[in-house]
Amino acid sequence: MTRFATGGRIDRAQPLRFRFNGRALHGYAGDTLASALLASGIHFVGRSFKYHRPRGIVSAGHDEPNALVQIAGAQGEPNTRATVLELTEGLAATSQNAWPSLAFDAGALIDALHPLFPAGFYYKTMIRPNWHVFEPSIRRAAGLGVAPAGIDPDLYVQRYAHCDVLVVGGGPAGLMAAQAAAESGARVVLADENGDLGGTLLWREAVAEGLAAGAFAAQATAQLRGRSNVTILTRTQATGLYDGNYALLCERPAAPGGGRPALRLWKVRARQIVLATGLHERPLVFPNNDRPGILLASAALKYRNHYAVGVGARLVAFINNDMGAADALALHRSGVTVAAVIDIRDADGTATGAALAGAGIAYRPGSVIRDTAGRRRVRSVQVCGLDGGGSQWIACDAVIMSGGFSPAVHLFCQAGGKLRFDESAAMFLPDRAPDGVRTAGGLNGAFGLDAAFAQGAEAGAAAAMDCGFQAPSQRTPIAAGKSPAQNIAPLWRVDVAGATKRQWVDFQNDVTDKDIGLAAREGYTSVEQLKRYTTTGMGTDQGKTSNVNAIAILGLRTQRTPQAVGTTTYRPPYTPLTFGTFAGQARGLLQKPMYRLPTHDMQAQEGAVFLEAGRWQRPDFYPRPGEAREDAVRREMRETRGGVGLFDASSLGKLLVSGRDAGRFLDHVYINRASNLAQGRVRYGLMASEHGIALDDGVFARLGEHQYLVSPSSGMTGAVFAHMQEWLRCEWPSWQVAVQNVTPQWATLAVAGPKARALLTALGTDIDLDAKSFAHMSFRDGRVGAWRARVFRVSFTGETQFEINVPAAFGPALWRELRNAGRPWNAVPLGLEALLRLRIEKGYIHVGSDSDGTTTPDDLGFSQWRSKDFDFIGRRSLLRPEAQREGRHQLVGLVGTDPAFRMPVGAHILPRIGARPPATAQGRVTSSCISDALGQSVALGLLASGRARLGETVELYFGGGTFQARVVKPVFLDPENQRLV
Amino acid sequence: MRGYSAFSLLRHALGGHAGWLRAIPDAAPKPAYDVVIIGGGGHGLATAYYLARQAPKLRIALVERGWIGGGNSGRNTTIVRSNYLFAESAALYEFALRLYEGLGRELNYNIMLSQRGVITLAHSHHDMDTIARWATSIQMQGIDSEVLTAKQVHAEVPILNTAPTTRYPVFGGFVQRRGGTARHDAVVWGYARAAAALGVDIIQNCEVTAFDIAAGQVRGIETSRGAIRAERIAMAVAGHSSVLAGLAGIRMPVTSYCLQAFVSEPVKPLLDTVIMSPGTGVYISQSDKGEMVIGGQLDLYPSYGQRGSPHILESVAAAAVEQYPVLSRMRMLRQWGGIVDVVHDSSPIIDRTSVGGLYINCGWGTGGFKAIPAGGWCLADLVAQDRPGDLIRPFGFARFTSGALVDEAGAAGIAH
Amino acid sequence: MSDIAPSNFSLSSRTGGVRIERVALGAMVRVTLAPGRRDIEAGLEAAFAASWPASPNHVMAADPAIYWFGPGDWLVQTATTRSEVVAARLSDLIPADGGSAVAVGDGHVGYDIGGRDAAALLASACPLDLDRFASGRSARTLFAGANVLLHRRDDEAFRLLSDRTLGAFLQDFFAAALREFS
Amino acid sequence: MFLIPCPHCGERAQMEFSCGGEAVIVRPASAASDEAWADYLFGRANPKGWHYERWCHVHGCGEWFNLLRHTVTHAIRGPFAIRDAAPKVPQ
Repeated sequence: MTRFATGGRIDRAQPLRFRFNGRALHGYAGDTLASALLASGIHFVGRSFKYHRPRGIVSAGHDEPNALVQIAGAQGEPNTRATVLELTEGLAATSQNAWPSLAFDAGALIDALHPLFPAGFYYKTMIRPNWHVFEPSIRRAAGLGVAPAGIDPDLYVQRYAHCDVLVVGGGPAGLMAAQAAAESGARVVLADENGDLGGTLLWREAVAEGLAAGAFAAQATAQLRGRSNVTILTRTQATGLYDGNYALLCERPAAPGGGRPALRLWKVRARQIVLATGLHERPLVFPNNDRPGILLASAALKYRNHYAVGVGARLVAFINNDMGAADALALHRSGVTVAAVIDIRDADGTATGAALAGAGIAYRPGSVIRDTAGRRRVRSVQVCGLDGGGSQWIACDAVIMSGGFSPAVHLFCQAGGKLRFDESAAMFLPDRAPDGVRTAGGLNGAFGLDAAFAQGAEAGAAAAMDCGFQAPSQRTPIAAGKSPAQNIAPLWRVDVAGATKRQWVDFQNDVTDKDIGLAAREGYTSVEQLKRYTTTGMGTDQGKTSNVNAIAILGLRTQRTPQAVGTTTYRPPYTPLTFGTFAGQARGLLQKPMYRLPTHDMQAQEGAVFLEAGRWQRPDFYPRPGEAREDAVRREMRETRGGVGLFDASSLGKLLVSGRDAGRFLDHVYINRASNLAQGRVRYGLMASEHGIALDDGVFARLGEHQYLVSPSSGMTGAVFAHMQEWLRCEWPSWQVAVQNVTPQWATLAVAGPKARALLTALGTDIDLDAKSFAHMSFRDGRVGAWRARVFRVSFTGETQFEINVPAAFGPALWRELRNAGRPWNAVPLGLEALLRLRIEKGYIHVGSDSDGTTTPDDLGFSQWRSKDFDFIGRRSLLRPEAQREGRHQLVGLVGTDPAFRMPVGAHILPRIGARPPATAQGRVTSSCISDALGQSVALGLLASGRARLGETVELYFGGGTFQARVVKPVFLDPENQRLV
Repeated sequence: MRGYSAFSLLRHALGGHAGWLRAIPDAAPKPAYDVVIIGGGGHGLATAYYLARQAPKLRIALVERGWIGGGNSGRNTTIVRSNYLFAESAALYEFALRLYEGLGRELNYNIMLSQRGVITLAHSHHDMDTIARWATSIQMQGIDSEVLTAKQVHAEVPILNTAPTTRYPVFGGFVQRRGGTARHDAVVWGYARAAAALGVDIIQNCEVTAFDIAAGQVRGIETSRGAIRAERIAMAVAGHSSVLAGLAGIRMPVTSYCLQAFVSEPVKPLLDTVIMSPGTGVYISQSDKGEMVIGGQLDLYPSYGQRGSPHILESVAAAAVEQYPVLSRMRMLRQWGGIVDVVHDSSPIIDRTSVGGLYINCGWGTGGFKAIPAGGWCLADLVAQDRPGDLIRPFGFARFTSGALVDEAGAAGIAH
Repeated sequence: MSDIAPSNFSLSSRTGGVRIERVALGAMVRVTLAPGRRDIEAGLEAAFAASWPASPNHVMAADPAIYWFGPGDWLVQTATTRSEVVAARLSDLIPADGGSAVAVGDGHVGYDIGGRDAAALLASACPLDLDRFASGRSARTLFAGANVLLHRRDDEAFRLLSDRTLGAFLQDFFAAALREFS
Repeated sequence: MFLIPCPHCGERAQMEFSCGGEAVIVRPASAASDEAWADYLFGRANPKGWHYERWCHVHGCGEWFNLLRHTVTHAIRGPFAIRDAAPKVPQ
């Protein structure tokens, strides 16, 4: 019988069935998997990472190094700590790192050969012939659990929160801190990892203000819940503290499913933070201290009082401080028999002995455990004096140990806090706190309620005052007996005659004191080097139970104090949290914002295949039944050249540049002039970065004397707007220019092709479309169909093209009208790919395809800037030697010798015909297509001194093969611009 | 180097491993050396090793402010590759990769070079064009690289998201099979052990506080452990290059940023290659221990604080989950930040400085680890010859005045 | 009016804690002034008197509603007048050499988010401190990574404005965010 | 994620801002030497400590302004107008 009939915080009215390694077991609501397993007499739950040693449950919280289990199913997960996993009906868990079974694990062979596998053995061997020979088997052997396949069914959400005072930890100190801060009127958030506030109040016997600790916690909780300025987050683990008192908290809402989130990530911005994160008990390091059944004293007491579970029928306690002795005594009194207490301290000067003897517990001061026995569960321990004498085996079925305590300083250090090692308390304590962070209770090394209450209240009040709130009325300190003293005599490892067996420091990663000795001997003496070389503290528990022991032992081996050795850097997260938590709702298309065209739905009805280009969803092509992409694209090109094509060009940017200095400003933004453009006219413009690199191209129109409409390319609108604003605000703040991005206001529908004018006439417009009165590169305002519109005559297709701008909401209707009016000429929707190829035939560049971050305007054939004597953006860079250098790669056209072979983009131009890689490339193909209009295979490319090599035939390399092409001017179709009339 | 082997392991096992020699010696500074190398990271230690090997007569010291390997050498995501776009870069990184390929045996230290392949993903047709260019350019250098179709990528990386609704569809990619990972600490320790064996004094916890410069020539350094005289001093202090060079009155074309990375809890093998996604900035691999190692974008403000912004971490993690849904229920174990020095063109600087006898190796940005052997070899050669060799000539200070940048970032959009 | 995102968009959580509705914004005019044109700003303040937002991040919620958008940058919205009329009236006050006033009503989408969980829903993806965001305040900020203007109309009523091109994205995100509250 | 004080909007989350790098770098006239131009384009103080830099409230009001920020602790002084010279560095 390991479950007590009464007591504990479990709900005996709610029995739960679960399976562990296939075995049917049961527990109660309120159990963790670990407490339910212990209640069934099971300690042996897993195998260690390296030696595959049998391992049992060590702790009762998130610091657990051993009890990691695999949860099955779609909502399963690897490496779950059984000590924090709430038991649920039908839960199925299995052990990890054991094959074929937990009891009989082939990997255990490693343990037999352990002398061959000291810390870092892999750095010294498997060097020849090379690592690849050994790596696959190492990989298979490594790794703990198995990542679940399939799509995660759970819902994850996030929530920003802001408060004056964030209190982390709802134990005695945290409760008081929250109360004190709340009384002053501050906005308070109190976070605690457990389902109920109270921390140790819930399972350590104590009395506060005449109430049992549990009742007191309930009362304090009720008072807090009554306050409107307090947000209580239970079941919430603080995982990270970042700059600016920004905290990440992970909440496990009760009863998830049914649309309710499984996890909620709180992003809390606090002006002040009070940390009351308590302490972790430390294991003792002694020979064979890793057997199942050997666990922390405080854990055994928590299992007894919180879960009504006895961890054994006959316990031996091994301690070096009074807290452990008190826990052993409490256990014994509560019905968990403690046969003996082994205390490394001499009896003199401690009341411990008397108290234990009085309870009928054999007390052995000045003694240590020199060895333990029991393969799958500890069976007995060998006790001896510090001189190695008086050896004696004591039978037991569990060992509880208390090696002192380590304050949970992790969050404190993440925030930038500094630590000091207190020799008398044998712990690293908060020393210098970062701005806006306070500590209270166990985190400060305080034992006992009165200190926790007092420190909590003081920290909470001070934090509120730092936020500008009035100090709460002096409250009478809460009566709760005198704090006990720890009286610790640290024992970092058992160093007595005959203590030959391995003594584990890091259970999960199988690091022993010998490993630390080896690392020290070989010179890995920095604590970070020790960690990396031995892997101590690098397990899923991040060394919560082992780090301080490792630091102290390294100190012993290198004649340094723990202070001198120092700690490793504490990094978030405090406890591991799933990546799904970070993703939250940002799944699939919700990852980040994406823009849609005004006529998106119409394009979908047209059968468009969409793709994302520069954050826009745009039609790539419009396949007809049985049509592949390439076929559809070439058909769209043909039908546009032969008749008329329609496309939604609304993604083209529209920046309204107004003000007295607008023209002057654009003269500085573009490499060519804007200020001499006539009103009503449109001009092509190319802008360079300050480094002289082609940044973007597009057109700009002059709307009025002081107003221009600038149209950057689709993906670049935001960047160009930002570019303009930065130069205006930072470099030319006195210039009178206002820039406004009005892109979303307009639907821009383009009509391109020899029949474009006819289509617009059919649709009906009061604009005179005659080429003489409405020339290419100009715009008109007027009525088109039923709408007032602004029509631009520009072209990216090389065809006569009208771009009709109407308020975005009218876009769909206008599209419908255009389709109807276009019937006589079989007007087709034109996809992005066809558009990008039409412009190739015409030799229009596409910045980002035909150029990259190294291409200058001159490389692309634009030298207008040379006529500008003033200092536009990028000009000075264009005067540097490199930009003037002979042999720069210049834009050229390429005509393939095989008209049916599309020259692949990325093909590189060989130094001479017949040359083969490795060779210095002369250039490359930047964009290409098969031109049905010309019956040729054409491409744009960059070629060294290209403009001087027209007519030359070059050989190109791609994918192991080569082909040839003739170098021509970068325009293939209609060089005389007849089609643009 | 010798001394490490399965046999020696067995022999020492019988002796309880009590007989192992010190691998990482800790020397005390002497008053004078021929050459002092500042920075006990991979580049500095490799410099010490190759210099000692090339010029056995030189008295060489390496000073490290903290502990060796404590900087970016111990914070990176351990990726090695040489698939760079420009011939100048490819030559340098390929030299590094070739040295890596023999390094474990040369140093007699298992650096766990795992040439599992590095796949670069394309998430659009335009990306595919970029990648076709990239892969071909590398082939033109005579370096291995092949373009993969979407089908081939998914076959090699089954955990990629194939849902039609994914924000990051995979259109294909390209792979450098010889790329992969190496154990970063082992590279540091291996070089340190080998350099020490060649007589280099490796001095830890020794911070440089000033340079002794007279008539434009460096004479020595002041350190937290006293003055050290040397006529030739080489700096390799990634992240803090501006600060150290500043002590010598040199203004650098460098900005320091924080780059974040994180690892998951260890799980059984899921991913046997290294995957980079320039489009989303996410790069990922699985360590031999089973941890998924993930890196992302820079925090784009100057920083020496080794903590990045959580919202950057969040967006990288979210993008990673979107690309690899299996991560959703896996836990992040540890996150950290490293300070990288970034040059406008994302290419390194290895050159003499305006101070005689003072040399620098910096500006590797987010990609320093993969270059360690070459960075060390070239800096050693520069110190020995006092003039830049062919490999590093394009990577000098002169490019900033001439404009002849090696703009990997501008051309390829990413340079991890 | 057909649209990139259903204009009749309306969602409520089953518990009724939050309700999201697409609103017709009517006419909108964006006023942008060149830096240093205090003279024009003064003219506008005079013309609109009390209804011109004196300080940043405020909105005068009468008709016309006038949002402070940024330095020298305002958004004027009215349900009762056509945007051309408003634009014309403003243009009279703004000399062409000093700035612009143009209709932008078609460039925006607007959503009313109301109910006791309205603030919580916004807080799921907006970094603004909504406890310190009083009625009558407005702010340009981020929601789900999108640039938005948020306006608190009263305790449990917010209006969110964004680019029309983001309407579909925002509505999909609202739907996802709402799951938490139903 | 630290807070940044916008001159108009007050303290807002850093994610609403973009950093424009070192402030008040004087742009040389086009007559400048290649060396002077290179220093303008590439030379940066990049201090470990207080840094005078410019930021834009890009996801807010759009304003550009200067800050004094400590590059290790991210402590911040300011905001300052874009043309203001660097203030005294705090002790």
